[in-house]
Amino acid sequence: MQGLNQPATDYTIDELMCVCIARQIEDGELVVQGIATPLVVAGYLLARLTHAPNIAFASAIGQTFCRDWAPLSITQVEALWLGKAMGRFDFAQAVCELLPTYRPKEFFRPAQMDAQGNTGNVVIGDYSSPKLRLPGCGGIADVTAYEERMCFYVPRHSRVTFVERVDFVSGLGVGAGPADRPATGPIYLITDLGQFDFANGRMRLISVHPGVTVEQVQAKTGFPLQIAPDLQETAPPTNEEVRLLREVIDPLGIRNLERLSGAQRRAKLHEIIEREQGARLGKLQ
Amino acid sequence: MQGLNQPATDYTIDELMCVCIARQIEDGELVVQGIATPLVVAGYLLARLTHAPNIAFASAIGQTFCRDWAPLSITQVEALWLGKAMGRFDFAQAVCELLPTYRPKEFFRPAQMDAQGNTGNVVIGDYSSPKLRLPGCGGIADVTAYEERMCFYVPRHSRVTFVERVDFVSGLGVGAGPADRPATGPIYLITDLGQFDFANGRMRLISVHPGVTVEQVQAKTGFPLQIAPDLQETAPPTNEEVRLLREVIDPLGIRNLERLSGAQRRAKLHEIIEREQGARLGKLQ
Amino acid sequence: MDKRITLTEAVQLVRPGDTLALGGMTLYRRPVAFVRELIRQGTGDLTLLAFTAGYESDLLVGAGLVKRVRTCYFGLEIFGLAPMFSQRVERGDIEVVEETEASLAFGLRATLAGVGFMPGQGWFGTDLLRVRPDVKLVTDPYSGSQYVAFPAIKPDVAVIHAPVATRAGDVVLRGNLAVDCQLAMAADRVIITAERIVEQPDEPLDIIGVAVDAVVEAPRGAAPTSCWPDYPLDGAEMLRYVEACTGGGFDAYLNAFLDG
Amino acid sequence: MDKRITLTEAVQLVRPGDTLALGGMTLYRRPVAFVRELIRQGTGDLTLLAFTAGYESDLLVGAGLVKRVRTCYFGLEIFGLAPMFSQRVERGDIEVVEETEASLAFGLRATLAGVGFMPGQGWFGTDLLRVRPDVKLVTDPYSGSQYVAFPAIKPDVAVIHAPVATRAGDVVLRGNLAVDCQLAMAADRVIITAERIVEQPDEPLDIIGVAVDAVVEAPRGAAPTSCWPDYPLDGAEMLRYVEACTGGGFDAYLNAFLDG
Repeated sequence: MQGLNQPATDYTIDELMCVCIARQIEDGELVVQGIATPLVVAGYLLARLTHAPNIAFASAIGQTFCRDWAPLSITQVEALWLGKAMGRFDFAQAVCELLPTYRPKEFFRPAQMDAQGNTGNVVIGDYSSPKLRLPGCGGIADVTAYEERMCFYVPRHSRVTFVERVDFVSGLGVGAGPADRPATGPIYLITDLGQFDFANGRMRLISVHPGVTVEQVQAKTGFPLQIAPDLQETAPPTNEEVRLLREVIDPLGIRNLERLSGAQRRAKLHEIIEREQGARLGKLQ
Repeated sequence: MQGLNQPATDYTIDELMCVCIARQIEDGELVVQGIATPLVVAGYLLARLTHAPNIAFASAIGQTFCRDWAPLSITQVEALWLGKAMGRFDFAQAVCELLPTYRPKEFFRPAQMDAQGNTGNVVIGDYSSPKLRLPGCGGIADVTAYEERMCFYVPRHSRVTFVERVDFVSGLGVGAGPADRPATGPIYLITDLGQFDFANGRMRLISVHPGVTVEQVQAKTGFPLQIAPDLQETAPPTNEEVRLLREVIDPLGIRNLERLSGAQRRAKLHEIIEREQGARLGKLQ
Repeated sequence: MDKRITLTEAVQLVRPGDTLALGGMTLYRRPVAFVRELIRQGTGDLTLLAFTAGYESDLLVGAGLVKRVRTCYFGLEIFGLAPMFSQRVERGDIEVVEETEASLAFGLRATLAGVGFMPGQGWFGTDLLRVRPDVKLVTDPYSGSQYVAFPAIKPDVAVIHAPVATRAGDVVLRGNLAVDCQLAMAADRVIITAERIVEQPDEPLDIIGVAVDAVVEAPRGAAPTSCWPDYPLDGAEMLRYVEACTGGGFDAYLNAFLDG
Repeated sequence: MDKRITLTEAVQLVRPGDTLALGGMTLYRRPVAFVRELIRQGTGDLTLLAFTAGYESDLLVGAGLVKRVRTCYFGLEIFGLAPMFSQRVERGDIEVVEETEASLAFGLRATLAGVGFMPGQGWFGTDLLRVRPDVKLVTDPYSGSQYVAFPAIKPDVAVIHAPVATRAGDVVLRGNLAVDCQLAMAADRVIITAERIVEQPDEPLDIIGVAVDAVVEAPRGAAPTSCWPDYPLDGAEMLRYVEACTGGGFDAYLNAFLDG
């Protein structure tokens, strides 16, 4: 049997991303979950169950504070966010007061991002006749104006996301915004290929995931990449981290949905929802 | 035995004021109690127990909604406002949202008032070296800007309160404020001498309390009074109203404190607090 | 103070051309029963206002009753894009008034405070200002900094589904409040659909009757979205909806929905 | 994440010249134990900020530690004027920065939103603007109307008494919130004094630990003001205070208070 804290050899890329997210969390922090971001929550919970037992959670769904947790779920999220809430607020308070004041850590998923970290979540293509209408930017246009520790994640690194020019900017990159209070832009980005910072004001590769080459990352990025002089290979998960993710935090594999699209995602959703329903009916009996 | 709905012959002036306040309340309204205004609360409760069973209460102390009620108290107000609260808010929500939106009915007590209904609750005398520093205006300077149904009450009608010129205006009278949204000013005023409106833009006597003459009211008012052409005598309380006030709503006579000052008020306070403490200890045993 | 009316009557409080605000959050506590009756009655030309818009709003858009959408997120969470919304915007069939969390929250707060705007830190430097030329800037008289002046937002009608309400319109929402309390305060007409109507709620109120014009008893009135803890999100139904629309079957889905 | 310290240590977080915000409302849930220790340590030159100021604030003013007061109400409710406040203002010994409910509430909200001001309907036409020349106007870019731009308010320290807190600074206030949550969010340093410290509160939180720097266990720390439902307002003590001051006996009262 392998040691708990030994590097795992059997892990998937979504698990590595969760681990990287977890490593960004400091104990005692307030962390926020946006809409439909199970990969991020799995990372938060991994931090909660390892090095950061004192973090507090807030979620867009529910608008509560929690210190307790529950395994990932699709149809039962309210059992956690409302059922185990320690305090409650509303979204106006969240937006107008809590977010600008507490500056909680949150990981946002951009539909497009340029080298400076400007992001777009409104449309792909020309705004007036878009190729693809997206859900919208939620609060990214608001938060990037003041947040100095913006974190992003991209489950599928490609030239669809990383573009020379964002079609419709709905999140501020480095130095954007009003002259007297320019935006910091992102400080951290994790994708399925590597980790990035924006230390020089442009997206910079600081580690490649095991088995990924710099050339592969560059090929999937629509602008010239900066490479950190001390480029690392991303440290793999430990055996215990993989076990926690698979057995404790997310037995249904919900975290992986963000890596899938179209028919693949729907097939996985069918499977998860059936299992959740089964578990619920089992509990009711 | 006298009929319940017959005019009472045995009543005090504070009771008549409570009855007049109660008559201003419509069923279903939201009414608000300010700080240290027992005369007003007694009036609200009288309305609640007679013609307006569906009113909702909010109170500066507690910042809650209540539909239930309890007899007047000095040291046990939280038992009602917090213990029986149906919903809770905070004072920022109250000021920034609830008051300007719901425009609840409230009765304010001015330290000074002029003929146009401008009021002062900050100082008596010159601001920079005041004769008397008062607690402050709370929110009167805010609410008079938009409230179109401002009600006031004055427990002791005198030239100290009704002045030619308010020393420091902290509440807007008729037509004061910005040109594009002039204040309505008060619509109703009750004192221990009579009832008033501001129908012509100036304080106007519309009823004198039984036994009070117009000349007496004018003598105690520091500016020429307008008199309504159809001046009435204030209808006295009914026997039932007096009974409710004395036996049900305010057995300790807290409502009368606002009519007293100095040593008299302190003596009455001693008596009330001893009785409240006795009742509480009795309950605990 | 009995404000109960039927669902049919409640829908008649919405007039063609209204700005209609729907309560709840993404796939949770949405006024689906109300939307069903609204589509049956066919009241159209609506501006749809929602903090986040989901299944219920996509049905309204697909049914052709919406000419304009104001929201900061229109989608089905992990189930993907809102298919009819994305399709109709791509076709140019509906107008989008781009909003963000801050423009909606500050805009509603401005209405509640009785002022024309509230200043916020966001938006500056994004393309939002380009497609919202109606949104203006304001200068902080203290620092000289410029902020976006988020304009006041006032819905004509707000419809909010609640687990518990009284006849008088006192409402318990239990959380996941989104901006429901603000919508109920800001709207001209406020309709509550409720799982059950009780004499005296034993939980804290979120909305008081003073704000409410009509109360409709509507058991399972949020399904297939959730009404916690009475029933959870019906994930299978969300999938069924997405798959129907993916296959071009929105109309058939809608017909079956209206028979439901 | 254990933020517990002693009352003596907590008072050392206040520095001469600070803007000190006190939580609670008039005669309810005021941080009296903290005020006692503050007077003992003699930290002065303070700007006292309170939504409403009562007994606890009058002691601070009487003790000579306050150079400036910011509040919309300073008094003892039905017990009358705050004797030392009124006396010291009449003598010209302390400065008053006139506030109202709106200037305090919008001013705190401005700080929390990260902007320099919030616009409100009030004040225009009153003498408040005359004695607050620092308060400026702002023009609504939509209607052209002028509003008062209530400036952002940021306390250096906020001290709030709570019935229940955890070591990590999660706090239950139970109502009569005044602007305590806003003060805890806006202040640089936040001190909670609590009747009791528990592992896990079984009531909804009002303030989360993220906002809190220090937690002090202080049973009966609000007395003689109330801490509902643990103990009520001590009305007899309020009378004793008023009568002492009326007879010129503040100093004797204060000495006895400090021995308490």
